[in-house]
Amino acid sequence: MFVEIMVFGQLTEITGSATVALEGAADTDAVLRLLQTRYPRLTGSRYVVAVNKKIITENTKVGNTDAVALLPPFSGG
Amino acid sequence: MFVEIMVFGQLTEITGSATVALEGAADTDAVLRLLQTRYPRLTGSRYVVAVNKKIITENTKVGNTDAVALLPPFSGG
Amino acid sequence: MHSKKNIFVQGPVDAAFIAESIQQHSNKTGIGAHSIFLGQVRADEKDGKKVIGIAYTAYEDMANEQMTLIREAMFEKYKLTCMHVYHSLGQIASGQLCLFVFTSAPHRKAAIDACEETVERLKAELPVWGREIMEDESFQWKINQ
Amino acid sequence: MHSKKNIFVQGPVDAAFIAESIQQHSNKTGIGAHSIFLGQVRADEKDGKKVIGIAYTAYEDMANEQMTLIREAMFEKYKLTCMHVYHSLGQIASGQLCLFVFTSAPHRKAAIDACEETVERLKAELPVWGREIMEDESFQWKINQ
Repeated sequence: MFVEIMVFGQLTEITGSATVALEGAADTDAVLRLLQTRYPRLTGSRYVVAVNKKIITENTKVGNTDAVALLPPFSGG
Repeated sequence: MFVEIMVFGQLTEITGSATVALEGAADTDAVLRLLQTRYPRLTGSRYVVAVNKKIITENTKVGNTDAVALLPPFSGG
Repeated sequence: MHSKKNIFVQGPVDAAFIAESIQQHSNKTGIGAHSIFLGQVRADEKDGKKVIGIAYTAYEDMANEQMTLIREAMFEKYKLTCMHVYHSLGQIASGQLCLFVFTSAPHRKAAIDACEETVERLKAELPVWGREIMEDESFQWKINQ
Repeated sequence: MHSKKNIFVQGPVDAAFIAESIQQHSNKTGIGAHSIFLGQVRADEKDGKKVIGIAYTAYEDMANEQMTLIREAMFEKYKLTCMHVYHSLGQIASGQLCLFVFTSAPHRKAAIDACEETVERLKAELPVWGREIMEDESFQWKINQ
């Protein structure tokens, strides 16, 4: 299972890019585990996860057609 | 004692003009008595009295150097 | 800044004037928020007749003095950078603007609250009168809610 | 009117655009009140360094969808005639405008309350990020209060 993760704001300084490709994650818990292994500084960062443009609050299945995004605290306006 | 009274808004329809000259009124109570005699429709009208650009709430002495005004309910904005 | 200003303009407030007022604040880099209120003459229907405009008159001297007091109270109560108020005199057609209240502050809460409070206070406290002109040229005096 | 709109504009919101938006409401003669909020980039000082601008990025698709929900909630809650929101993307210099919220209604309370609530909600709910650029070209990420 291939998932592309969009990364925004200050989190791009940790990942070094606006998208991260992951292999072998079937749900958002797995996505976060893999990301935190690859980017240890993510563990101490504040963010929420959006799947298909909705913020999720519990573990959610994801596949290669889902838009998964990591959103640090908003600071628009 | 000569006093010139400024009249505004809908009250000008009763007085027919924006200023009314009165003779023989030494305070605002006397001003109002004379005005109501001259313009009986004033009696049924809502207004406040300003002397020197301040709304008064009790009888106030007035002379020919004072700016006396009758102000119907405000409707600016 | 707190001295007596003349808030009255003859005729409607126009959009270009508003743009210019906004533009003039771009060099005040301590400002983070502007709040603007605009009053527009509504084509109300009254007794089956349409309002085509409002003719405004005022006791200008007294209104300007009272507005100075309101302005001072707002600067006292809120952390404002600036505040501007303009009210039309004369006949303003439906769809045109008759009131422009503009507050600016470092932070949004002060700008927003001061703008709203100024609008409420000026409607209640300024000796200004609006005469609604109907399409058949009859009129009736406006009553503020 | 309630379909998904794009709120984002590249670069600052300029005063002429605001004037044009205001002007376009003069034929909506049921409107009695407009409320406008403008966000301006503040030249804050942080750790002794001055902010010279903010670079905005957004998850645009998600932000536009969320803004549609906010807009619908506002029309549901308040008696509004119209509502327009514009947010800048890219680098906005201190003193320039980065946010324009514009509500119009027959009566002032609806316009004022909807404008304020929209500003609060969009700051909390839209996936937009501001990176403050300092005079020495260092930067730090903005934090909303």
